[in-house]
Amino acid sequence: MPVIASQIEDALAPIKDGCLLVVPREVSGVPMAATRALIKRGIKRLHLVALPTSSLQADLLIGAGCVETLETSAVSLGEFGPAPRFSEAITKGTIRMKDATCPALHAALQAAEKGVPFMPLRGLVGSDVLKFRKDWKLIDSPFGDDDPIVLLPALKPDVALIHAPMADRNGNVWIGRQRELATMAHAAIKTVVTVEKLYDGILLDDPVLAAGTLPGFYVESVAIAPRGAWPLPLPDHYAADADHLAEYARMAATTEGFADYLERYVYERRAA
Amino acid sequence: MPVIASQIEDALAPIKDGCLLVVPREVSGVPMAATRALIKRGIKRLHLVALPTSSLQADLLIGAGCVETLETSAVSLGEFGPAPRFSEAITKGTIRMKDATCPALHAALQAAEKGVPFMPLRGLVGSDVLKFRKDWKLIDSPFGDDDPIVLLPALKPDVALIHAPMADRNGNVWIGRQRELATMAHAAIKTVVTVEKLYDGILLDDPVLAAGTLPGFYVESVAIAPRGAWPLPLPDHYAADADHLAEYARMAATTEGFADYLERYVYERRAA
Amino acid sequence: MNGAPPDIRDEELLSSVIADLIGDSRHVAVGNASPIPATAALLARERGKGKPYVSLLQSRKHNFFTDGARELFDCAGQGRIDVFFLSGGQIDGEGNINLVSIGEYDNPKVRFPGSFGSSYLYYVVPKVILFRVEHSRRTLVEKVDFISAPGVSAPNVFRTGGPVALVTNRCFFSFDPKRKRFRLDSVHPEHTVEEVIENTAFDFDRPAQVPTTTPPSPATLKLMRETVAPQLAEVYPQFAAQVFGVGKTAFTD
Amino acid sequence: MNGAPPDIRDEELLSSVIADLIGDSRHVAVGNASPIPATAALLARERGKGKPYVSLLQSRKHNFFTDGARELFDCAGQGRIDVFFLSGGQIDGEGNINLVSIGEYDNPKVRFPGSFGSSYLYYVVPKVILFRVEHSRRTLVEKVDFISAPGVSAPNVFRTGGPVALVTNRCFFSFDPKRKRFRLDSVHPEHTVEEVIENTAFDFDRPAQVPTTTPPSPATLKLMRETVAPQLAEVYPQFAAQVFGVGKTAFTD
Repeated sequence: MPVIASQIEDALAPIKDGCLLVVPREVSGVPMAATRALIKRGIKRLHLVALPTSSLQADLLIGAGCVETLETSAVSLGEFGPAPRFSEAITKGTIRMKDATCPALHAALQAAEKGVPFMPLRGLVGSDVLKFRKDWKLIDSPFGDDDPIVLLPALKPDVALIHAPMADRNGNVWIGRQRELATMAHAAIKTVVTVEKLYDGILLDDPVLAAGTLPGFYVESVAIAPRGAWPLPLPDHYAADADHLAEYARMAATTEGFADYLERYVYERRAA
Repeated sequence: MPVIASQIEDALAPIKDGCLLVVPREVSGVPMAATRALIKRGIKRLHLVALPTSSLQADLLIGAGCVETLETSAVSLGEFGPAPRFSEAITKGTIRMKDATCPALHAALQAAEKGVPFMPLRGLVGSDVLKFRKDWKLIDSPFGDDDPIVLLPALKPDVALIHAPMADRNGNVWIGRQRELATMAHAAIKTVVTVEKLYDGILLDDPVLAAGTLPGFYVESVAIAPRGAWPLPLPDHYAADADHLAEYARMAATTEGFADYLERYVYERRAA
Repeated sequence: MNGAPPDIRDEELLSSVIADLIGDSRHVAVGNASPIPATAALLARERGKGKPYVSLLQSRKHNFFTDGARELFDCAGQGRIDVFFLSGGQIDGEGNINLVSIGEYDNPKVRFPGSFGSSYLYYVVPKVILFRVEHSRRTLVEKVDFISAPGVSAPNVFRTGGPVALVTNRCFFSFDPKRKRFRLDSVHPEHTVEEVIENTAFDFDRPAQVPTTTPPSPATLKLMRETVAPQLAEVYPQFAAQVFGVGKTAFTD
Repeated sequence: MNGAPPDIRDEELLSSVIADLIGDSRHVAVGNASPIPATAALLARERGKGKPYVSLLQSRKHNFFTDGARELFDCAGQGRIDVFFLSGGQIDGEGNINLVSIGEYDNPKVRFPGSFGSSYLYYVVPKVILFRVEHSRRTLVEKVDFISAPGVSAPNVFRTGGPVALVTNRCFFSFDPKRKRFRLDSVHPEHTVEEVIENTAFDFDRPAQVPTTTPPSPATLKLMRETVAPQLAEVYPQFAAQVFGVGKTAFTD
């Protein structure tokens, strides 16, 4: 049975230095409270996969020196501009980048979900994304006639880290429409979850809730983290904190400003 | 926008003679009222795909002479014994059989869902299921070292036919946990739906219902068919009619008995 | 031979044997039309106080899957299903199973329902328990007419699973994939080794002294009849009524 | 030249041009960080009385997807997405787009966010509309430094989609995949052909007389400002406030 941890730090124990960690896109319920706790713990050498893109989360982890390899399709603060720590890490060469395209990451995770060694994907032929991914293969489709197609190796994370509206005491997690969270959990060896609250009942007992539930047998640990996606949004629950994101964009524009941000919001956590 | 048909026959118009029709397994909400209507209409030469197995539905369609090719992993009446019309059709050679295994059908539909020409699958190597499927290919995995793996061509149905608890006036359909119904609709060119009832509102407006909803833009037509899965079960709504299934098993054991069954329950429809 | 108490039914003995085989597992899945394995799995869960997870594919109550009918297979591919059950119209001495037909595939004499998920699950579930109540030369054959799934594979074939045992109404065989052979581990009460040999068309290994299968204890029988049987009635009402006398209720799924 | 009424903003003109391009489609999808295409798509839907379906990837209200973040891509692979929008840090005269970096890939001078879904969607969405507000020799280059997705592909490459047009703050180009070239279709009010040539680093076709882009009608403007802008504010609050003066509301998603 999954552990229902009383401290977020305890729930995060399966996330070790150097592990292959998959996290969801910026609007799917990003475990930001957990991300701050990992930075505080001083996690190192992550192979971070953002499915399929990221914003604040990847930028923070990169800036704080937690990331060795980043695999994603884009990192951006959206309306608040480029992701400054990401951009600097790439131009200075301090992280290893594996550029992808969104459906390739989805397909590679689905390959792990299905226990197959690879998945084919259309597109990509003739792009430099393909050219720089030596781990992807271009073959002649066995079903085509001189029809090149890309094969992506399965991507099997050590841990999937997600945030969701609620979980029950059996570790079942209600994820709603954010079904990529289920694919992440299916694909990963272990899944760590933070939730807004505990549901008083068993989610699988209600057919309507069950339709949006990740079964507990995929889940390693759960911690309660109210507003755990802040300052990013949690779909159908709260919007992004635009003022805070603008403040981040300003502060993270310089190394010093970013250090101040960490001090204020990650190590000290003065605001929320 | 999907047509909300007042007559089940109108909703079934997209299902033409000779089409590639995919239907769900015996416990997922089988459109039995629609199946009886198709037999009454005299549909012919179906390429029927049962995802991944079938019971009464396939047996009825076969017995009534509607099926030219059957592609599935098994047809059985479960506790009520073998499927007599299926068994006879195979031993007499009156239908063409494409034997599969459950995950192969799921994967082939997912290939169509993803717009890729094929999907790999483990297992199968050395089986006679593979031996008799000339349309499946065995290749050396490009990621392995002398590692044979099967590739399944995408299976893109002309029509998916499903039954579900409810739909709204925009043609959104609540399918709950029966997510293979979504895959069928994604994979098929057109989707025809019968439902127990109309939902008074928009399913996508409620985040909890939305999690179990197939969006209307995949749907061609919807008809209301209360107890439309009878005598098969509709999950969370009603159980199978065991007495009726036992009666079917008895009657369908002979050609004459099956003809009587059709007369009584399909052409005349005296009971329900 | 120790005679079994006369009030133990074959189905109860087999369920008890299979429950012991399940042992300390995390997740046991049971496919279609498998009432005895379902009984065994629910029994194992009752004894394990909720462990293993048991997924009965045709059930609503005993089913943790929420990603549709494919989730069992995906889950098995991920290595998360530890135990599964398969049967066969024919089973042969190398562990090959036939769920398709007897005679030529293109012109069969007898047609069975079909391979279901066997052509995949047999390869990727570590502990596949074969069960076939009818133990005869008709069912336990020298060589199957159609291989739905092979008992063993060449070394270069990806295979993390396969058969570990075969349970019938007469006896309990274990399977040795290296030798590609079954071994007679025990004979059920009131049955004999000679009878097993006579009714089995394939050759198998056996110790000099073949033990008798341990019948279910009174506590196990009580658990099966009083706690498991009513749960089973949701999915197998006919079986539950026939074996355990659980009345058909006006159950609504 | 017809001068546009002085109260039409660039963003409104571009949105109107793009809305016309969308035309009679079934399903228009808009990706991340694309406020002008989002405005155009919502405008097209208002004019079409609910048709086309519009999916704004970052929105909850304008999003019909229930199968997670992969559904857009699966849906495009099924041929169900008719129109999509892409931009580029660089776009070249053969329609190649670069969303990754300037300089050597392994040692870039400038890094952009990344390719997003472009390396797939550019191949499978029939009508991809390129937009890049900043029209300069820095953005419209002779050859991109990194190909996130190519404008055209060899005949043996599976390709059901690609670029149909490029809209900038100065003009509107159409794209001819056979000639692998853009064609200057119209120049926006208050801009000139000479200015377009001067600010474009790639060569392009053009008719002898280049027409002026038709500005949005008063009815279109009214629809955009009064009906579309408030919808837009959910996903692009900054943009909606800046362009349309829609106040930030205490919106909760």
